Amino acid sequence: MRDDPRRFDVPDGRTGALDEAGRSVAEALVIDVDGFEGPLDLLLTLARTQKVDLRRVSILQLAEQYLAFVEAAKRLRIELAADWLVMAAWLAFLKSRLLLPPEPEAVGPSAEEMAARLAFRLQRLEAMREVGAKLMARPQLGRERFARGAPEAVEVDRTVEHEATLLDLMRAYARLKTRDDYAPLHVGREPVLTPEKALERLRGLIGDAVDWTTLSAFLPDDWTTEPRRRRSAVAATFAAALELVKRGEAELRQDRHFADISLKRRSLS
Amino acid sequence: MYVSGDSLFTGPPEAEQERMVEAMLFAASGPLTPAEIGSRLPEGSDPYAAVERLRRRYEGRGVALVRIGDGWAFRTAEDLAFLLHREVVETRPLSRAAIETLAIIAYHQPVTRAEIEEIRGVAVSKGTLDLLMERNWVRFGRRRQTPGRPATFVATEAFLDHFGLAGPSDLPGLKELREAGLLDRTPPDGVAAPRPDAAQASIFED
Amino acid sequence: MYVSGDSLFTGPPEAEQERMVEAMLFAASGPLTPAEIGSRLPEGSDPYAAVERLRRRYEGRGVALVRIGDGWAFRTAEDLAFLLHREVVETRPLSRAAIETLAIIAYHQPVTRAEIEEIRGVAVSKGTLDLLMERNWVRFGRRRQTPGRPATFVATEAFLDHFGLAGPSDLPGLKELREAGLLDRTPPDGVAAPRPDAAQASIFED
Repeated sequence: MRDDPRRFDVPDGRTGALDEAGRSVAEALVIDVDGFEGPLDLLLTLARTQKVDLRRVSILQLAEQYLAFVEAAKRLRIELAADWLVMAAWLAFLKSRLLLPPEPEAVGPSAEEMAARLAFRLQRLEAMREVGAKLMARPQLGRERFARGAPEAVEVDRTVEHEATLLDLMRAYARLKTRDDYAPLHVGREPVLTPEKALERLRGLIGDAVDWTTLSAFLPDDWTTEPRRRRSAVAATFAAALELVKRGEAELRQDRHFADISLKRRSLS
Repeated sequence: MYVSGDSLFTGPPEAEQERMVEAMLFAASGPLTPAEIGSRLPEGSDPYAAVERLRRRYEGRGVALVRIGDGWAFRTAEDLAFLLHREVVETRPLSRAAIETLAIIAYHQPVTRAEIEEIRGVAVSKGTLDLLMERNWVRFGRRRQTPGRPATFVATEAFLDHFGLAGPSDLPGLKELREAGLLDRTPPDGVAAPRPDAAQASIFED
Repeated sequence: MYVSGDSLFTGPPEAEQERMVEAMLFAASGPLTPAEIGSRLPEGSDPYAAVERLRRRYEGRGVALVRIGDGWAFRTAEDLAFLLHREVVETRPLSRAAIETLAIIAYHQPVTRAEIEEIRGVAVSKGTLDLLMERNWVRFGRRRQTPGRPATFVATEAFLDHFGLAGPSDLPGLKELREAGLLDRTPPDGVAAPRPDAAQASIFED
C-alpha cells in the first residue's frame, strides 16, 4: 500500500482464527485473484463475508482473512503481485499492533487510527460502488429518456459589415499622396507604353477601322488619364501607326499642323 | 373511433395515451404514422384519437403537431420560424485596397475605374468596388463622354452620413491633411490638385 | 423579477414570450440557459419567468421541461421509459472500473487522478478516463494549487443531462455521503478508535 511504505515480513501464514470454511473461501478467492481490482477490492469482498454492516466490520478479523488468502496463494503456488504482498505486510503489522498493548513511546498513528483509516477506505469504496450503481440505474438519456429526436437547427445568418472612420479615409488618401512623393524611390509600373505593345494592340484594332478614326481612340483605356502615361501611349501608338503604314496595312492622315491624326485600315485591292 | 366502454381491450386512460404519443413524437427522428404509433402504444389504445387530441392541445403553441405525408411530427410554429434564424453582424475593418479606393472616389469623384487604378498604381478588383457599392458608400455616376464611355463612380449620401460630412467639399483638403501630420511631404505640383476633367484633355496637352 | 408595468422596455405579452421559449427549447437538442434564451427574445422579455411558466405548463405531460446545470431542456417524462426504451446496441456497457471512476469524479469533483487511485486502491488506466472523456461525461477542471499543480477532473453538463440530474447537488445519496464524512479526503476527526477487543463496535460511533 502506497501510503504506508513501512516494510514488514510477510507472516508465516498462521491463521488460527479462521476455520476450515474460511480456508476454502480464501482458496476460492486466490483462484479468482484476477477478478479483483487490487487488494482493496479483495478486502471489501472479505469484509462482506463478515456479514455485518461495513461500519461494524472487525479489522482484526479482516487482517486475518487477508493473511489466510495470501497463505492460500502460497499453498497453491499462485504468484501474487507486489502490491498484494505490501498489503499483507501492512496488515500483519496492523494485526500485531492491535493484539499487543500499545507502546507508550511509539511514534506515528496508533493501531486504532490505522484500523479506522482502513475501515474508512473500505466504506468509501463501497459507497462509491453503490452510488455508481445508483447512477447506472437512473433513466439514461437515449435509453429511457429522450431529447428531441429531430432538433431544428438554428441557422446563423452571418453578415459582415465593414467599418471605417473618417480618419481611416484621410490616412488612406494621405498615404496615396505621400506615396506619389516617394514615387521615384518606388518600383512601380513604368509610365511607358512600348512601341512593340502598341503595335500588337493596333494590329488587333485596325481591322475594324474602315473609316478614319482619330489616333486617340486607339489608346488603351488605362493610358488616357495621367499626362505622362498618356504622352507615352500617344507616342507609341503613333509609332505603331507609322509601322503599319510602312507595311501597307494602314493609312494615316493629318488635316493640318497640330490637328488630330486619324488612321484607317488600308482597303484591300 | 375509440370508445373506451365498448373496447374489447381497455387501453390506458385517454390523457395517458396522449402523453405517450406526445413523448413518442417528441423523441422520434422523423414523422410517425398512426399505425407506427399504435404499434407502440399499449393494447386497446386509439392512436388516431390520441394524435388528434394532441394536435388540438398544441394549437396556437410555440410548436405545432403537423401532418407530414402519412405521418405526424412536431414542428416550430410557422410564425416563430424567425427564432430559428439568427442574424449575426460582424464588423470588420475595411481592407487597405477598399479604403484607398473609397478615398480616391471621395476626393476625385466622379472618377473612372481606370483613373482609380492610375492613382493607386495597381488594378482595382471588381470585389473591392462591389463591396463599397454593397456598403452603399459608392454608386455609379454618369458615364464619361470619352471613347468607350467609361462608367464613373461617386460617393453617396450614405457615405457622407457615415463619415459625418455635410458634403463632398467637407472632406479635409491636402492642406488640412498636412497640418494634421498625415502628409509628411509637400506633393509635387501637378499632383496636388485632382483634376477630374484631365481625361478630357487633348492628347498633346501637358 | 419581471414586472411588465414597470419595465422600461415592454416585451411581447407573457403568453407570446412563453410560446417563443417553447419553440426555442423544442428546436434545441441540448440545454439552453436563460441568458441564451433571453438573447434571442425581443427586448423587454423575461426569460426566467417564461421558462418557469413553461415548466409548470408541461408538468405531468409526456415531455417535461427539466433543469440541467445552468440550462433547461425538454426531455421525455421518466415514467414513460417503459414505452420508449431503446436497446442501445452500439454502446458497450461501462466496465466496473469506469463506473467507479465516474462516480468518484461526480461525487468528489474536482478530483485528481491520484485521489481517484487512492479511493479505488488501484491505478486508473488511461483508457478509463479516455472513455469517460470521449462520452463527454468528464472533463479537465482547474489545476489543483498544490505542488506539481495536478490536473483535476470534473463531471460535465452532458453527464447531468445523461443521468437526468438538475445539478451536481442532485446526485443520489450525496447528502448522506457527505454527512457520513465519506466525501472527505481523510476520516472525520474524532473517530472513536476501535479497541482491538471491541473491533465489532462501530468505528464511527460516538
